[in-house]
Amino acid sequence: MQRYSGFGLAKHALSHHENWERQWRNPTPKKQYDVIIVGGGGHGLATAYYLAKEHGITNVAVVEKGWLGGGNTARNTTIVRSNYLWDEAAALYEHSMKLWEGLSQDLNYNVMFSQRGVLNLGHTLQDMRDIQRRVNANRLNGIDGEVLDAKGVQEIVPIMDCSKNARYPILGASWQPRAGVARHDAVAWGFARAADALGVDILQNTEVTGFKIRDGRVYGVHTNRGDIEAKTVGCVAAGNSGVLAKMAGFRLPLESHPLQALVSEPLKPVLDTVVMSNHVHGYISQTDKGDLVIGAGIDGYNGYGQRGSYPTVEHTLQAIVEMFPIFSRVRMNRQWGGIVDTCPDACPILSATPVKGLFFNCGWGTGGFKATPGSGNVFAWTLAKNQAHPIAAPFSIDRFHSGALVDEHGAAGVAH
Amino acid sequence: MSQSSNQPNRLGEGGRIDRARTLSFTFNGKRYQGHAGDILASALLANGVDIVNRSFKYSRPRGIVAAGAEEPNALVQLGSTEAAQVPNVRATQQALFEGLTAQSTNGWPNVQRDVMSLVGKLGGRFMPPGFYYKTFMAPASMWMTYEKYIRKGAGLGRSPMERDPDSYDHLNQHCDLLVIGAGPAGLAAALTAARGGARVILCDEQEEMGGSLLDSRELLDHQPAARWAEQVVAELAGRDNVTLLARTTANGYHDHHFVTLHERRTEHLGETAPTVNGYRPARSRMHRVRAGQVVLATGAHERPLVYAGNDVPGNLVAGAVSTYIRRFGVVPGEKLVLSVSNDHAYRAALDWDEAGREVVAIVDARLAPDGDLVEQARARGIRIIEGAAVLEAKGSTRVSGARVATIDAEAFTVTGQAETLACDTIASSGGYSPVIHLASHTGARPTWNDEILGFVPSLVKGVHAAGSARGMHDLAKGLADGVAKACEALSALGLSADAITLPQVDAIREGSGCALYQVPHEKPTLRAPKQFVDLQNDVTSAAIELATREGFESIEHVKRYTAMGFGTDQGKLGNINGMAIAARCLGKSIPEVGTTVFRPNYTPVTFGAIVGRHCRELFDPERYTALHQWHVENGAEFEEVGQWKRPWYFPKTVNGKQESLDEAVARECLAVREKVGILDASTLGKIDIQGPDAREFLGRIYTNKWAKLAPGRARYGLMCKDDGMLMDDGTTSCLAENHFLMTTTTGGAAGVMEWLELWHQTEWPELDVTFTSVTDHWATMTVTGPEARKLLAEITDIDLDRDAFTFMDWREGKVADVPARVFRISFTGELAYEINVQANYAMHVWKTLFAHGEKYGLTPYGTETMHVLRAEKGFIIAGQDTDGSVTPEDLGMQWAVGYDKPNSWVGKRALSRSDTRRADRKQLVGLRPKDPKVVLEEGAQIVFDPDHAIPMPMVGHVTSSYYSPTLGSGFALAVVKGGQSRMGETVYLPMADGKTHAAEIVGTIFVDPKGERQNV
Amino acid sequence: MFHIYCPYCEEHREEEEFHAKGQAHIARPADPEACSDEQWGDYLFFRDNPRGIHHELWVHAVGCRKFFNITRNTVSYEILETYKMGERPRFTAEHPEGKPAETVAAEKVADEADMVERQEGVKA
Amino acid sequence: MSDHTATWYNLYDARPHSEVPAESPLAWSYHHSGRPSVSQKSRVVLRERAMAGHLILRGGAIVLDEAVRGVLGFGLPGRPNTLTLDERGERSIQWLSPDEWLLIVPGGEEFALEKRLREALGDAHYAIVNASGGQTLIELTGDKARELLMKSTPYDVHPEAFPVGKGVTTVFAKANLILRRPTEERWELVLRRSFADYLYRWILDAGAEYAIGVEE
Repeated sequence: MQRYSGFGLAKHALSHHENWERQWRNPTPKKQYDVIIVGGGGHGLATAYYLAKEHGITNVAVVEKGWLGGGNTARNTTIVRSNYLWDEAAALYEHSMKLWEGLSQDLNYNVMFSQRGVLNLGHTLQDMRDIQRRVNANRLNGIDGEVLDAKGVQEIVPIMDCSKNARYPILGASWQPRAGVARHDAVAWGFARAADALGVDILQNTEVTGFKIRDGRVYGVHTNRGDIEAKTVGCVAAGNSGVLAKMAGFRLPLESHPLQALVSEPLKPVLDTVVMSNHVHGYISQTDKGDLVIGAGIDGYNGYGQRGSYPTVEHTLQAIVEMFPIFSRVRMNRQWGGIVDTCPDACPILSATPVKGLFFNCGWGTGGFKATPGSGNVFAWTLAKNQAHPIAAPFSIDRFHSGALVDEHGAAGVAH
Repeated sequence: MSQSSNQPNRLGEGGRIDRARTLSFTFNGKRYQGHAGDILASALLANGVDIVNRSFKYSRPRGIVAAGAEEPNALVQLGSTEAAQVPNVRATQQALFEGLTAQSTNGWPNVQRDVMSLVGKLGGRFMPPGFYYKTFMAPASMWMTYEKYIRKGAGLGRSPMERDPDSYDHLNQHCDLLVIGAGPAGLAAALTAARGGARVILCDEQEEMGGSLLDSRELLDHQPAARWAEQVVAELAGRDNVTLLARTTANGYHDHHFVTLHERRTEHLGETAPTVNGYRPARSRMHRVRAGQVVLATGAHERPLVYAGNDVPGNLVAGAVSTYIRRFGVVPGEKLVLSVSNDHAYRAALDWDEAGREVVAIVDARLAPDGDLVEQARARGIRIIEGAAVLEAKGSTRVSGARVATIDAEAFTVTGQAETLACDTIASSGGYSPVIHLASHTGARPTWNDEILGFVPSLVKGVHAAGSARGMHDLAKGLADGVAKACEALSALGLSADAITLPQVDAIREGSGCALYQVPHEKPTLRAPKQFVDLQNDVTSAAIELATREGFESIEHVKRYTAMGFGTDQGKLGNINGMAIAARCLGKSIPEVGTTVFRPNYTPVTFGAIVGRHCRELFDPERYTALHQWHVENGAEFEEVGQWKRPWYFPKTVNGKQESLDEAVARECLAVREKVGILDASTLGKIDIQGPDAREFLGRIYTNKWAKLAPGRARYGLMCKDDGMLMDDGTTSCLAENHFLMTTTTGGAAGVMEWLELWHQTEWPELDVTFTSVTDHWATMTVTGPEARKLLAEITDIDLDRDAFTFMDWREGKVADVPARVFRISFTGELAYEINVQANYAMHVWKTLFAHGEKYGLTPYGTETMHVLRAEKGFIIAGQDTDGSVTPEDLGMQWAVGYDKPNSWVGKRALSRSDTRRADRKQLVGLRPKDPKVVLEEGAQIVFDPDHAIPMPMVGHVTSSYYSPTLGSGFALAVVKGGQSRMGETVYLPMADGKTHAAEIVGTIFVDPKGERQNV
Repeated sequence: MFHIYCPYCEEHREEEEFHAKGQAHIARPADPEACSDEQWGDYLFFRDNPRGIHHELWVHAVGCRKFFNITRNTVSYEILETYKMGERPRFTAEHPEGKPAETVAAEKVADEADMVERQEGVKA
Repeated sequence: MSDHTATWYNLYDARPHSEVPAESPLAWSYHHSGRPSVSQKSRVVLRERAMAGHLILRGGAIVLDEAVRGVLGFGLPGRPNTLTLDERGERSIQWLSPDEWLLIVPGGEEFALEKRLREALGDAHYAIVNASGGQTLIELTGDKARELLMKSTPYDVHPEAFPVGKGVTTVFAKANLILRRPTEERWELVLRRSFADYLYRWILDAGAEYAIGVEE
């Protein structure tokens, strides 16, 4: 792999950029692999990368029906944080956070992980109780965080309306300084390039049309480019997980919903941190290009259309203008939707399935992007050892039968 | 033609402006003049302003390129005051008004001499697409510092820093037919449907309706096309069944023909809305339109050619030249070179020539062009260079020449020797792309059409594209298409319309165009001077080529890697060219590279317009009880509970100093425990339940038993979801054999009501029972404390004797002459009466209680005191002491679980799952801090071993915690793993300040454990 | 924003008046106590989540407050039909163009018999 | 009255019979937000019809219709989303759902009416709920009333879609209410008490453009 650096960039500039290598190959599918990953988004590519890097399993295919990183990786609001309430979820997201912190160097690809801090606002006394509970739990789990009052919030975000006149005055917030945002596309590309360099075949425009299953064991997949065999198959297909599960003959405790986001026109920097509010339903940050990136709520119905309902966008912008009245004259450039696969407890599934050798990594709901490296890392471990990684173990499908749910609705909320 | 004295490029006549009305405006601090009817862009061009902005990445000088929504460069910051600032206004879409103040969004110290341009010039080659992914990685700790500097270059315009002085609103519209675009096809469609009697809305984004007819050379019925447009608009305006919306952009096409139309109501009048009849109207208005059918008559955008130096001011798209000349009487230069691949663009040269300026040459990529316009140009003696194109524009701040040579478009090579033509303007045209954005919003993928060299929309049911919007650029055909599409649309609705008589078109014969996107250069693309594809984001042909070399092969990858199409113009000019370049690099056809997907908005929309009136005090409803006025007048501080404003506490002012929360609550608590207090409990949800099966229903929906509750009695009940987790609680009273009154938590009221209906309608429709919300009908006041009986006795005819009216009874009678139902229910542990009266009389009853209550020390208390008092008694609050993961058993409320009820009530089965049977579940307990002065933090986490290293195993948390003035100490409710079997054990609470509190696990009842006080 | 025909109000209303309530036709097991943990978990949480035709429960929350069913394509969002509680869909994954008329008629007869039985069962 | 009625249901007159001051749900709003006066320029006029009797009727249409006809002299509306009025337009019955109707009668009549209806209904499956304290009725008139409604509700208020005699429950701003059109010129809005102030403020804000006036 051609290493990237400032010096390298200068050298290429002198040769008119004519000698850059491909960032990943466009290989022909082999007949057989050790592991097939279905889904070439951030999580799938990360899984493949860690399989190769940490477990020496390089004979891996990532099968992607469209273009890599084209699903929710390309459609989210890029927030990365780990201040989850329950131990199980906190462990998973903090594992991910630690990987984020060295990711650009590990991948030799600048994913622009910007630890500018995340505020989760509280507008009611119950919000504040929940915030205190979560921050206390975070602290004892070794995750950074503090509880701020309205004055503390105002100091960090001077442009926000922290007055008592607001319809829902801001009473305080949780503040995780290590949290932030990253450049979403670069995460997929960085993992793809690094996985490819270790020998992983990334097969784009390759759609899985069925699973090869015999005696309750998977041994490959059917695709529009022919059959591909492997004794271990990991499905990492976010919104489309339910469709894949149906092909394999079982159901999942999932519903796929539209989740919308929108951006303003580029503005000169005005907001240097990430602000999220579950209560008034909106969250916002500003990219390095100047766009305000705004997350909307999830629509109540199932949808694979990558579109949601307009009132959801209205309510979101009402919340943003409630918090930031000065943005009233700013203009909204674009909106879009992703397909989020949500579990009843707002936590993911990292699990074996009724089919031996077939594993699913799904159900991330609104919180998938921040988990990308951690999810891939523990899922790779699980696939490599055919046994749940200790961090992944609580996220088995079995919990929906035993009742041992990890209810993160409070911490996940609308906000990611 | 002569020219206007102080506007060097203004023609003495022509155009649709009002020369009698001169308007002054300021751009980058300099004053200029324009005319009514101008847009800011035309006024700037009239004044010879070449550089209107600096580009985003390389800081190159940029001028006006287009005349409409597709303009990528001419973005300005509008506003003379801080509060009126609007970022990124497109000068081509901003009407000129007196006093308009605008600035370039980029350029420092100014747009003429910009320091950053040095960076662009010197560093440009070090900034290929994706360069930041490849650098700034070492050392890892430095990224935040690098980012700080990168961010300094971010953004175009700036956000205002003050509150918006304007308001916005919404108008919900419904129509049979929505016609978007008032050009020839749209006008024809709207007129057809209007005469057919349908409800029609016609909108157009421009200042004036008519679209291309306003600057057309063609005649309709032997008169200028604009005249026909005026006549049609006038007829439509006179019809009751038509809503005409000019200055209105259809910005988003949502499901089932819901379309949002953004109407700029005052932006042509001033930077803030002017006062009309003493009222300042909404600055802009969002029409939320539900249409039966929709005709998209959105026209087409001209595609510029991609050649070296095509971003230097003085490069325009050909159609814009015609628009400026014919609509605004402005010629944007002296000497024109026109580079084209089609006939239609010849209009620019003819208009230029007629304006009396020099057409240096028309450079046509085709070998033998022969349409009517070509012949007219030849007849005027204009030089036409065939089989050639402009390879490169010369000049830095304004075009100074055009290098022209013959080319082989298919082989992508320059075939001849280049010749440099001196000129100050280069106009180009590579063809016309239908405006398919709105159709694309519906999820329908557009398809490539080789004949028109563009994408045409795919259409979902009920959407019709007409005229240029589907590549039908011929005027006569476009008009007829509008009529046909209107008829089709109406017949789909079961309505009908007759075809209207269309005006006669004096046809202009046009030959076919050729495919040309990127013009070849003598040097390979990566070495040639920059050829811009997306001007706003500084994306060049070289960037696209490099992206494809690096493996970015899907057009979506190319766009994301280079940022092509991600600007505020969403690539209206550049996307197709970019796809063509990617296709060339990959050896594929354009449709093989992908399709182009557009998302709302078509053009950016002010947040305020989307928000409408739902802001400030109208952001969300505030719900008040019937006693709200009293609370306000008596100084209550309020708590948000759902949408309700509930009194939180009633601080008194003593010696000029207002009590703190703690002081007020301590006083209120003691008043209740020692004398009598009163709470407005009207917000509790109340549901009237009637029917022979009401009792059966309650037994299924609550965890506990209801079979034997007698009329006149009340009972506390728990409600679970079918996963066994508590969802709500409250008391339900038996009013009569088949008649119950259920109460719910304040926040849970609506959810419980829907929950009851869900089970009744979907699972047990055979049960004869009805539910009606009476939350608002009854006002509820809780009078509680040792003196409650004495106080109430003064104003009621109900027998309050302790044996006649026992705990958990309810009685009817009069309170303060008002019929009331009084419930002996206690949430404080004290003697308590909940008085329910019809809400219209509540204030009278409340005030009467106070009139009689003074001698008993009647004290109003709020939610905070209520919380303390109930916690002292171990009463839970659903949603505070529970969080959706707590069963009745976890709460130690087995007494409220009817294990032996005959039915499998909601939640029962789940209680026997393996996880709900675990012994170490978190269970509700009391906590008594070892240090009585300590009030534990709500949300504090509990550990067994305070010396354990981080991560510490947490075994629970504090759910409620207060200082109890009755106990004289802090106390808390908490959930602790296996807590119910750990009574007396010590747990620890390590806090953020480094202190660790110790507390003893105790029962949940802190005051009056035997419950004697409420039974007096 | 969807435009939804309420089968009780007998007219189209805006989506703002409705709430989606998940997959339709999920009947609570008749005897929950006889269910295994797995069966009970399946009832509570596991869903079809199809890409394409989906039967879903909605409530006309701001309106007549009645629950009813919608058959909707989850990709195009086209609503193929709405129908009352207790009725069966005409459009299904097997019959994307609609069931044959005789099938619909036969189902109706069966459903009515079922309903009578249920009512009488309660009375008895 | 059948024996059952008394023991099965709690029939209760919540209206005092002595002179007791009453406050409509808009009392606080008038006090706090004021009442802009009606003038020549007022193109929308708001008037509250406070303290009316509001009854919710539940049950089967045929049985209820018979009882209502017998008691009130006019029947239930036959179609969804419609209302019927007595000859003087003082009493109305509105369809709310297939088994639910709203009766609005002059204040003070509701208890006697409920009693008579219960007598007439005997053992039938039905329910009656008095909601008089929980809601109030306001009227909007004026040539811009319809446009004000268009600002506020997604429901189509065009005369073709909303003829005289129609009534619906729908979204209004961020609350919901009952919207009806008893006569050509008059729109009626039935507001829930706790939302009344919000809706009043909304209507004044949306109506400022039309110089809205509030009748005393």
